[in-house]
Amino acid sequence: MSTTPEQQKREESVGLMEYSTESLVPFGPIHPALKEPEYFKLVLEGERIVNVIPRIGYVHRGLEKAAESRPWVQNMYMFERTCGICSFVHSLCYGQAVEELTMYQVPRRAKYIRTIIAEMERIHSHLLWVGLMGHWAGFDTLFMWVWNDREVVLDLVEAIAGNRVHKSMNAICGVRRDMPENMEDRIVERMRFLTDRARYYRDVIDSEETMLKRTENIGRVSAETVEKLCAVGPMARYVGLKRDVRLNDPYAAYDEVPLDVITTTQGDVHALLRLRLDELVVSANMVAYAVENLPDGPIRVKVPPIIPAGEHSSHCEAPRGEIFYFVKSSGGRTPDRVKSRQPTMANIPTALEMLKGQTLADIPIVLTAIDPCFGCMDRMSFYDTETNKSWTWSGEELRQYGINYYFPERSKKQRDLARAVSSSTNQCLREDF
Amino acid sequence: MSETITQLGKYAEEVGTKITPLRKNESTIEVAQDRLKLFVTYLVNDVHVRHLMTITGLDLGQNLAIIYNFSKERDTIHVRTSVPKAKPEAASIVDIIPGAILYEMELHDMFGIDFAGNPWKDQKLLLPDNWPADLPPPLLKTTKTDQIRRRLGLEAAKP
Amino acid sequence: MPQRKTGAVVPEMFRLMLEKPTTEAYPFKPIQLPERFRGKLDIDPAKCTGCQVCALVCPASVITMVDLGTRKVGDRDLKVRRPLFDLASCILCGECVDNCAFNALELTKQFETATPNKASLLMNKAIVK
Amino acid sequence: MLEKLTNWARKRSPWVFHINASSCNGCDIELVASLMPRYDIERFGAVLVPSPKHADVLIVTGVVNAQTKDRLRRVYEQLPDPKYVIAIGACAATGGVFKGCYNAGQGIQDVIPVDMFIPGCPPRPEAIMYGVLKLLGEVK
Repeated sequence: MSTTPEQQKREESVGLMEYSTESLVPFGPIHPALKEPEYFKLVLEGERIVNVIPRIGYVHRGLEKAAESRPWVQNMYMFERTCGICSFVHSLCYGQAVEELTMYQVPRRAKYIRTIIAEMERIHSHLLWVGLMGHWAGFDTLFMWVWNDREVVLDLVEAIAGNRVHKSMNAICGVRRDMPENMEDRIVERMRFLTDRARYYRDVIDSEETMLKRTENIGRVSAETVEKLCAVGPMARYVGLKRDVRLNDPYAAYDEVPLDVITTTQGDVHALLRLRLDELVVSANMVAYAVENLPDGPIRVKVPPIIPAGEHSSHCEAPRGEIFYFVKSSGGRTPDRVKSRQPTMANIPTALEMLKGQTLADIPIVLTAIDPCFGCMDRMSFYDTETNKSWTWSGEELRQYGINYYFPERSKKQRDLARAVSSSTNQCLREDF
Repeated sequence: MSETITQLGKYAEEVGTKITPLRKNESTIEVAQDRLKLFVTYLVNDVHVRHLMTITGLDLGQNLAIIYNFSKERDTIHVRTSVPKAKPEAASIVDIIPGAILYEMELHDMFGIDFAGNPWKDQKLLLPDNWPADLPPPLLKTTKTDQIRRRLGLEAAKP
Repeated sequence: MPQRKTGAVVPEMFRLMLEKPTTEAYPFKPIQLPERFRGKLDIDPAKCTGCQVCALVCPASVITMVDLGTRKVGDRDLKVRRPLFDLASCILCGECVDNCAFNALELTKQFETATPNKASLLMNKAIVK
Repeated sequence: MLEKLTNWARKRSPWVFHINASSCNGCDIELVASLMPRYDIERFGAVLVPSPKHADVLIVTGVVNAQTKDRLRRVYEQLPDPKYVIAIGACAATGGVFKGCYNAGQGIQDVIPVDMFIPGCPPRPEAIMYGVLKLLGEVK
């Protein structure tokens, strides 16, 4: 990289030669199209990311404090609304921790219904994620198809629970609604359909060049690193760690429903795609099995509003990984302390590790790959340490940039842009924008 | 009782503490703060309990309890230690388990516990940028929600 | 492993072209809602006794009890209270419906509740006689 | 009414910018779902744009916390006039279930003026579509 006399003078005055190639890229937090704000400070060396510093908390609302002043049952509805994608499993995990304290047994039928809803949630979450991966890779056909198939499972959820997103199905020691009558055939039929679709998408991502080019060999991390960083869920399974709460510490009806834990050692973003689609097939089979073998009996045990004193923890496998709740009661109407840990929190260190060494164009792919609450990559603002000049890219522009980086033949104008940018100097970037 | 718990129980006796079962797969071990790092090293290297689920903080009045929630296969192991509220300083375990970094930052935000050795300990993780420096950490029992809301400017002006 | 190529989705694209469109006709035609759909909360003022159980169980503090003076029952003065619903913050969980001993509350199938005026989401049906 | 409404909608093509002011994602995915083939709000010209500077309508989801408050106001100021704001969900209207949490505001109308509230937790895609169309009906 050639430097102008002016730049050299600057470098000398700063005394750091590296500064000519390193630039700081604030990433986030407000993003136009989707999802939760998050902020990452990226240190780039030309085109490569060398370091990432996270700043989360844009969605911090203070639930753990609020839980201390609300009754046990009301907390369940509040924790359910921690996240709109894996909402059921939050209330399930909180509920299980409280149930341990009450010493009441959850009826077997309730456990099966919980399993059915939790697995349906996994199917919907994985489909949502596959679609988004398609979107960020510049493959919008897949995005539209997958989200259309997602409506299938949402319709079933709505028929059972009455709402598409927040199911409000859980009660302490049971579920609030029974399965509707005469739904078995419909559910099994729809699950077969989803299984076929998942197998088809699996073929598509394995053969379609658009997808392969963007995902293969991206985001490689070694298994040891992942284990040390305590990643959970698919993020641990894609490097071959068999870390799944459903298998390790079965809750609800997972000890009775046939479960197949998928792991792969391929260890890149493409592996995550295949892994999640395979898991989807497993989940669909589990739902079909649970519906066909649903035991009879009560669905709920009435529990007094005062929960005995004690401490307990519970962990569950959410679509993105393990979630953990710790509950402490002092024998009152409200909890003494509730601690919740979401899977994205556990996966962020791994995501940072995955980002290192990637190019700017891969940021959306890698950050979506951990299945965060996904919008974080939607708005970037660039800050150039040389000129103190900053500019911003929206997520859509970043997506375009990523597509052009990999498919420069798509348009002449954008090819020029891609070439200019991939020559990896801040100088070029600055001239273009 | 699983092999892991038996092995841990023996070690716990050696260092002068004991393992208390909470339920079938859940147990708690009390460890003094100055022995914690040694214990976690033992846990990771010798018993192969490598998955740190999270670190939980508890306000116990005079003391703050720090619970390291580990899991290995079926077992959940809570390693419990405490620091005085007046001097909330603890040793960071980031050099043993790098995945603990965000959890320690979270506890720093929520309880004001200072983890010596955490490279990012002075950064805010969850609390807003305009969090007043003189406001006590939010999850202490003495901190009132209304007080925080007023200071953060979230309480709408009363009509 | 299938062969790598671009345009692997083209056959499926043609197949989908022959299927009927997936897009719903809403808002030109009403939609089919499932039986259990949880829509806007409604109250039957005739059945409500003002026991305030709904106000106690509501997670989103939607319900406040309004004092409507007193009523003479025998030789005692009983306070008359009726619930006021702030439907703007209703999270449609149905906890109040489950807990109402008099079946006065109901989650209807109405979902077209968008309004420019937040005050119009206050439901005082039970108060105005 | 409906016919008039859709006529207006057809005449105009509202460009929408979505901002998540610490929402739980529930309303966000329903908003995205309403853009998907099944509901297809793009029939009415509503397009999600990536920059507030291109948008006519600002869609806000979620409670506003101390961290997103100023950012929301800044995004709102970047919208060219005439601008309209739609608040989706119970949280955006009043704080919903998070009312009283230490880092949750009491709805976005404390920060920016709101033209349309779509209550629900979360509202169905049809409800979002109804709200957007109603807003378009009231414009002019």
